[in-house]
Amino acid sequence: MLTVEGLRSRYGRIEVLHGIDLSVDSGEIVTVVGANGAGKTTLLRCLSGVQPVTAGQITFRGEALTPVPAYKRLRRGLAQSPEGRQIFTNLTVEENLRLGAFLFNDDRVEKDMEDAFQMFPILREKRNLAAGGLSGGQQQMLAMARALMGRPSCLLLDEPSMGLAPIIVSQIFDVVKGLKALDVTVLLVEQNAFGALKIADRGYVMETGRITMSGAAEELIADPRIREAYLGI
Amino acid sequence: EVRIGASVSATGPAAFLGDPEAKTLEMLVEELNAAGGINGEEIKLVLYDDGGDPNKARTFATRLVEDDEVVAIIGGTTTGTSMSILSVTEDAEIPFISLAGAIDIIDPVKPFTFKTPHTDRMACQKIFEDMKKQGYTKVGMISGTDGFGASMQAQCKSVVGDYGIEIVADETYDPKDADMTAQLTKIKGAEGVQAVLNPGFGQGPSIVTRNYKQLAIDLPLYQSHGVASDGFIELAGADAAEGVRLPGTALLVAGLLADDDAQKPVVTTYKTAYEDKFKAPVSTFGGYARDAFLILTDALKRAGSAEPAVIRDAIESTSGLAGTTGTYTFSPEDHLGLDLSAFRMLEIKDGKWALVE
Amino acid sequence: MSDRDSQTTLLSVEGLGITFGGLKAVNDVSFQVKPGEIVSVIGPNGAGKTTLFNMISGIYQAGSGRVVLNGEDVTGMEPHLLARRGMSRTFQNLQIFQSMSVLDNAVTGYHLQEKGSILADMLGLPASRRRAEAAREGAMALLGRVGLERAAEREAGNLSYGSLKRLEIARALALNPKILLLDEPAAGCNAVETAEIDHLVAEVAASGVAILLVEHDMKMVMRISNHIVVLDHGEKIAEGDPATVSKDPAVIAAYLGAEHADR
Amino acid sequence: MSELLQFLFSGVTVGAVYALVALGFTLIYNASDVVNFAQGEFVMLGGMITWFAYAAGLPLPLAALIAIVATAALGVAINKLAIEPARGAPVVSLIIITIGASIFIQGGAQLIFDKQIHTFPAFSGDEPLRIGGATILPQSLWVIGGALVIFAGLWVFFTRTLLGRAVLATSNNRLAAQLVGINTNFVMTLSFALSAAIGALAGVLATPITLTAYSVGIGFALKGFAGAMLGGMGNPKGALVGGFLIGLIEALTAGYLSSQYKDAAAFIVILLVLFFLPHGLFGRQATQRV
Amino acid sequence: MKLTPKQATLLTLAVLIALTPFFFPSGYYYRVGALIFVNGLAVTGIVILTGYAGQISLGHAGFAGIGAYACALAPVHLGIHPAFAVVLGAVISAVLAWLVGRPILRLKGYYLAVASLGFGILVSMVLNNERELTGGPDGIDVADLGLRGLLKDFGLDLTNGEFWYFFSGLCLLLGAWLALNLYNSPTGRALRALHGSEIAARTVGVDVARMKLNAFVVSAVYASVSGSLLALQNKFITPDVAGFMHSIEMVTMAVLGGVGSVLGAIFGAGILTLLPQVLTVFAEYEQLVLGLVMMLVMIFLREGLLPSILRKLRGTGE
Ligand SMILES: Nc1ncnc2c1ncn2[C@@H]1O[C@H](COP(=O)(O)OP(=O)(O)OP(=O)(O)O)[C@@H](O)[C@H]1O
Ligand SMILES: Nc1ncnc2c1ncn2[C@@H]1O[C@H](COP(=O)(O)OP(=O)(O)OP(=O)(O)O)[C@@H](O)[C@H]1O
Ligand SMILES: CC(C)C[C@H](N)C(=O)O
Ligand SMILES: [Mg+2]
Ligand SMILES: [Mg+2]
Repeated sequence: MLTVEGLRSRYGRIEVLHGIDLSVDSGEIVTVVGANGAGKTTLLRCLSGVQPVTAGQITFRGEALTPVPAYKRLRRGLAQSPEGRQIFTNLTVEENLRLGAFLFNDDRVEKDMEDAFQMFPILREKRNLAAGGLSGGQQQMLAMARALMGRPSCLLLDEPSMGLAPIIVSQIFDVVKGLKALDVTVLLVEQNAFGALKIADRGYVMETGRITMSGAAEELIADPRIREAYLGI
Repeated sequence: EVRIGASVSATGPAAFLGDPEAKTLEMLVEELNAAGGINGEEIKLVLYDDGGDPNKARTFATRLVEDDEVVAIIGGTTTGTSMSILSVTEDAEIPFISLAGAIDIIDPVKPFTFKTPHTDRMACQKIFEDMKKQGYTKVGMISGTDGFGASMQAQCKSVVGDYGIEIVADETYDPKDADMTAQLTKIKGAEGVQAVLNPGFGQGPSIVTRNYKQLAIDLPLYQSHGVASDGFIELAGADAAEGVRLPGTALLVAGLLADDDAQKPVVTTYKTAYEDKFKAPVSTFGGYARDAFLILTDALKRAGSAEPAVIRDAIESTSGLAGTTGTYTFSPEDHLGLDLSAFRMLEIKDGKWALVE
Repeated sequence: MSDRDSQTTLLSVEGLGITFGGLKAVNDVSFQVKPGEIVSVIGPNGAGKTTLFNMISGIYQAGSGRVVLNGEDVTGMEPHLLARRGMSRTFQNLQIFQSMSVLDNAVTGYHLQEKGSILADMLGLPASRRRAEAAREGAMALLGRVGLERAAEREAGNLSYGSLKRLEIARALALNPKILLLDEPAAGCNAVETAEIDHLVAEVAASGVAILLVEHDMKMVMRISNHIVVLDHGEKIAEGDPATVSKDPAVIAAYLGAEHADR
Repeated sequence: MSELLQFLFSGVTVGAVYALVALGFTLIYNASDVVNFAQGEFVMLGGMITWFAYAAGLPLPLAALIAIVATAALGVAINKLAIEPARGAPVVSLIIITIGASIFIQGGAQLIFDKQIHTFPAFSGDEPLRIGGATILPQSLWVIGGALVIFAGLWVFFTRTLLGRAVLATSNNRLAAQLVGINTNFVMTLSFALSAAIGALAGVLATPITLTAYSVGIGFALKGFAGAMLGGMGNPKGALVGGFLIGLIEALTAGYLSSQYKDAAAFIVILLVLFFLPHGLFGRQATQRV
Repeated sequence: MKLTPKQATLLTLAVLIALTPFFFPSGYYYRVGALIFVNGLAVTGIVILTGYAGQISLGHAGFAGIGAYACALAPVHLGIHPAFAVVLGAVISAVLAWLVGRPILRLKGYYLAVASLGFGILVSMVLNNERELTGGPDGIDVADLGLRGLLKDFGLDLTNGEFWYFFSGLCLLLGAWLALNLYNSPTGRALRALHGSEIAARTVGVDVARMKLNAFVVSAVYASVSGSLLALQNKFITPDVAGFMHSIEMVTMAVLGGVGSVLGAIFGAGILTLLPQVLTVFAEYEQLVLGLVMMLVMIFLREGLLPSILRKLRGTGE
């Protein structure tokens, strides 16, 4: 579904991704873990097209993605819930969600919005309030819900559990797991590596801009190096 | 080669004035050189556009004096730029002929500074003279807040008493304003007002004139020489401008001048040449530049030297030189060289300028 | 765990409340913090934790109630005046001086110690230079403590999210506070990084600084808190030591979820 | 009484012009947070191009249409050639770009056209309408009507259409806007085209009253900016009310106090309003949680 | 020995000021140089206000006007020496900046811009309208500073142009030195911090309102002194000095050159002062070219001319 080969990217003169190879199969949940500053966010930004790629290939459903501008990638089925939430603070919660479905103008928009409210009831309560007034966790929920409004076939999640209450964290992981049934592919970046690996099929470990380890999720959880460096067990 | 310097406001708020000035100077130099120059020497005009900014004007004056080494400078479209230039030329002792209105430029007389337009004080006098003749004793004033308007407003207020006239309403407007009905309504309501005077140039007076008609004020309206060009009639609308009076120059009524009028040939030649070349009507302001150039070249011819002091002396001995504005006679005590007779009272009749007897 | 009653109170929150367009974001919340103590505020998303912090630190005007710091009523006092009285904080939504270097970010934490008059600073008087130098050294040491010494000269805006969180902590510590408010310091950090922050916080508390902590990482909260206040819908629903609170059914229902109840 | 009415007429006439300029500001501002200081030049072009085409013998409506379309095209060009390539630059840099564009357009206009003052006939004649002892020109009604129509259009656009919200989204968070599939470049282009067209329309409607010349842009930009800020930048309602208010304050001050200090009165009112409402009359403070 | 950025800036400036006259073909170049320095001084104030503290003012020409008219009026009406008039102007500007700044600095971004614009317009309106006192739009003469005569008595005979070149250059050096000291000082850092995040600055103890006011007052003094120098140099001044266009010009110079750095902003002042002089050759196209240059610089060198060029030379960043 999604393959990345030899991906390099830089901020100014400083290269932060030094050749990433990675692939996600259709319907799979794949997680990327790594320390602060490893380059996880940069990787996702490259995939959604808001970060220039200096070398390498991104292929999505058999097509080269690199030349496609960011705003067209959602049309291809690629949605992102970005780091820092990036909601439209001056617009209402409902407007945020509607803009999430900017590409669509059909009855399903209402239904998807209803689903989103089902998933995060607090958003329904706040639907007519400026999103900037939401609490941190509520904004995180909104970012996730908005990404889902885009009806992605592949969802890029950058630390979706950040700032969420434990109850909601498990709920989010349940949602992600549930996406599998809907045939949505997920690339999940998480600091909650334990939780992420538990729901993922496979995982990659990233260190300073390189993939240093990869494998099935159960293997990684069992790997002592991972347990020590990322799971703190 | 004789170098003549010029700094005018070909752009900026006074571009309306400076643009024809610049064009006139360029045209005249071309003509003169084609005719063999002065005493066989070619004229080189170094022309700068100061954009109406006195600070820039001063820099250009310095540049003309120090770098371009000109023998004399024409310019200063506005009073502000003229004052800036003259402090440089006076220091450097180089003749300067200003194109601006204010009396301060040549009063008190400065050794190297001259000017061609009548002073705003003279315009006031001319207008009040006419008002007095009509028997008006109470008038309203509405002036632009630009240099020209403000200066004329002040001059008029200082001479008005001499004519037994009282100013019963004194309003102003910003040159960029789009509507003056509020001020005019106030003037209209002033006790006993018999006529209205509007010192200003640019678009303001046109709008005043239109608003005047809109409010159906049936008092006589006097404008200043600041609007003396055909453009004014067009902008204000012939209808609204009908009956407006102002002190103008021979240039506007070239066709109406008596054949024995000394200014007639000068005025006609300039008008034809300018209008042929630029496809635009002449204006009084281009005429000021025309006169300045004439005065200077005339003096250069007589001086036969590039020595600034000699040129200055030659200008001071100019006598009976007919220009578009009037007939100039300078002296060491008089650096304006015009008297009230240079002004002609004009009135707009049937959309055209006409002489008031 | 120290005996909570034996010490004098440093911060006392008394009946604090605020509303936003009809919503009681925080309602009648009271608790106390003593020097050297770590008090955690937990609760569901939108419970009012950050809002509570914002009132205590003078960013929001409290609608009702009082904040007493060191015996002084500081309700509604400007943040910079609270800083002078020893209060310092970090933010859930990062507040970084983006275009300044990482080091300069940390040095601003020393503002109160180094500041002089603008004239002295413009003239570059030796006293003003000396203070600046001292601040710089202190800041460098703090960057070391949060593991950012190698990034000192980088432009702060270029750091990754997790690094910025730690930079905020360093800057807050630079104030040499009596009480430190941390809003989700471990968000965006993995388990190992969280443990590092744990140690840092415990260390700071051990030096006598009172700590008020908002955090969703329950392992961290349970590990280091002396006392926990639980908010839900702006109200305090429980309070006590970690063991008590984690067994409280209301807390489990509202916040922890069944998963945690098992342990 | 008729005096007061006359002052009010004067105020709304001028105010409508300011309001139109202020409305022009809102679009670009809402799409990019940039106050486009070249907005006044659009007004100038509306007037100058119409005059030019009219003087060349075209019928007035056609001349006006040409002016509006040409100005809109210029707006697009500015966005494509100057704003888009500078993406990511700080807002002050973008402002300087718009100031540069303004100087550039002025420089071009004085070359292509001339430096004289011009006008063209009013749409419905010059015969003033008499109402309660005061008079107003039919053209004033055109300008006032224009301002109201544009306001209504923008109001519907921003509150009722998804595209309008996409414009707001673009300025609020360009990154996120792209992520939800908004072509932010297109949104910017559209905003510039519409803003320029609104500006040109203002020029077309106002020129028979205000006259035009290559240099009138700055004056319009300044007053329009002041009006927009008074009302609250970005809000069409604010632009409308702010523009009219400034016109009225000027007229009433000129009528009852001092015509010399009427501009001062406008700015003093702005300062007072901002003192109590730091985001203008209708502006809202952006909610930014920490 | 490696120079600190501050030393490098001052040295560059000093060398430029001292050495360029050797290449001047005529006295006119001294005049242009002096204008650059006078503008550079005003722009240095903008660097403190906008570059450091991030506050935009579109009314700083108002302070330049106060400085200029202090030199025109005080010697005549109060009988004080022009040199003291400069100080008086600076004091009045500072007091006024303090009074005006307190309410308006609470405003942000464009709202601050429009409020400061209003202030500038009020000042220029008073200068224009109070004809009796200020001479109105036509301007007013300014007394001679007299320093040149004094130098002459000491055997240093400079032309007017030369004197103003070196004197303004010296003033600029002093102004730049003060501004550079500020940059890395606690106050400077606090200013830059509140630029980044007001809330964070407040919580680390920065009295944001006072700091902004400090920056506003200091930059007003810079503008005032610049206006004074201009008036004394020209010996004649009009209200244009306080006009809106002059305010815009100051900000443009600073941003074009690089508002974050003193040398950059002065560089910007140099470019924008020189450009019209160079462009006189094609006067017709002057505005066209000026506008184009402004756009191109901001598009391709968005941090401003100097910082972008230096960055390219050093080879860091994009
Ligand atoms: N805008 C930027 N400019 C320059 N460098 C940047 C920028 N953003 C990130 N970096 C650098 O790129 C590297 C990777 O950052 P990235 O944000 O991708 O890390 P991350 O793995 O997502 O970290 P975290 O877990 O903290 O979010 C870091 O060294 C960071 O400092
Ligand atoms: N400025 C504001 N405007 C409107 N509502 C607000 C504002 N600030 C807070 N709220 C509301 O108050 C409630 C409490 O928010 P707060 O940010 O304090 O929650 P929190 O406990 O910190 O949540 P989280 O764990 O998600 O960070 C939320 O429902 C939020 O929407
Ligand atoms: C009408 C002219 C005499 C105006 C003059 N050039 C001035 O502005 O002073
Ligand atoms: Mg990240
Ligand atoms: Mg919170």
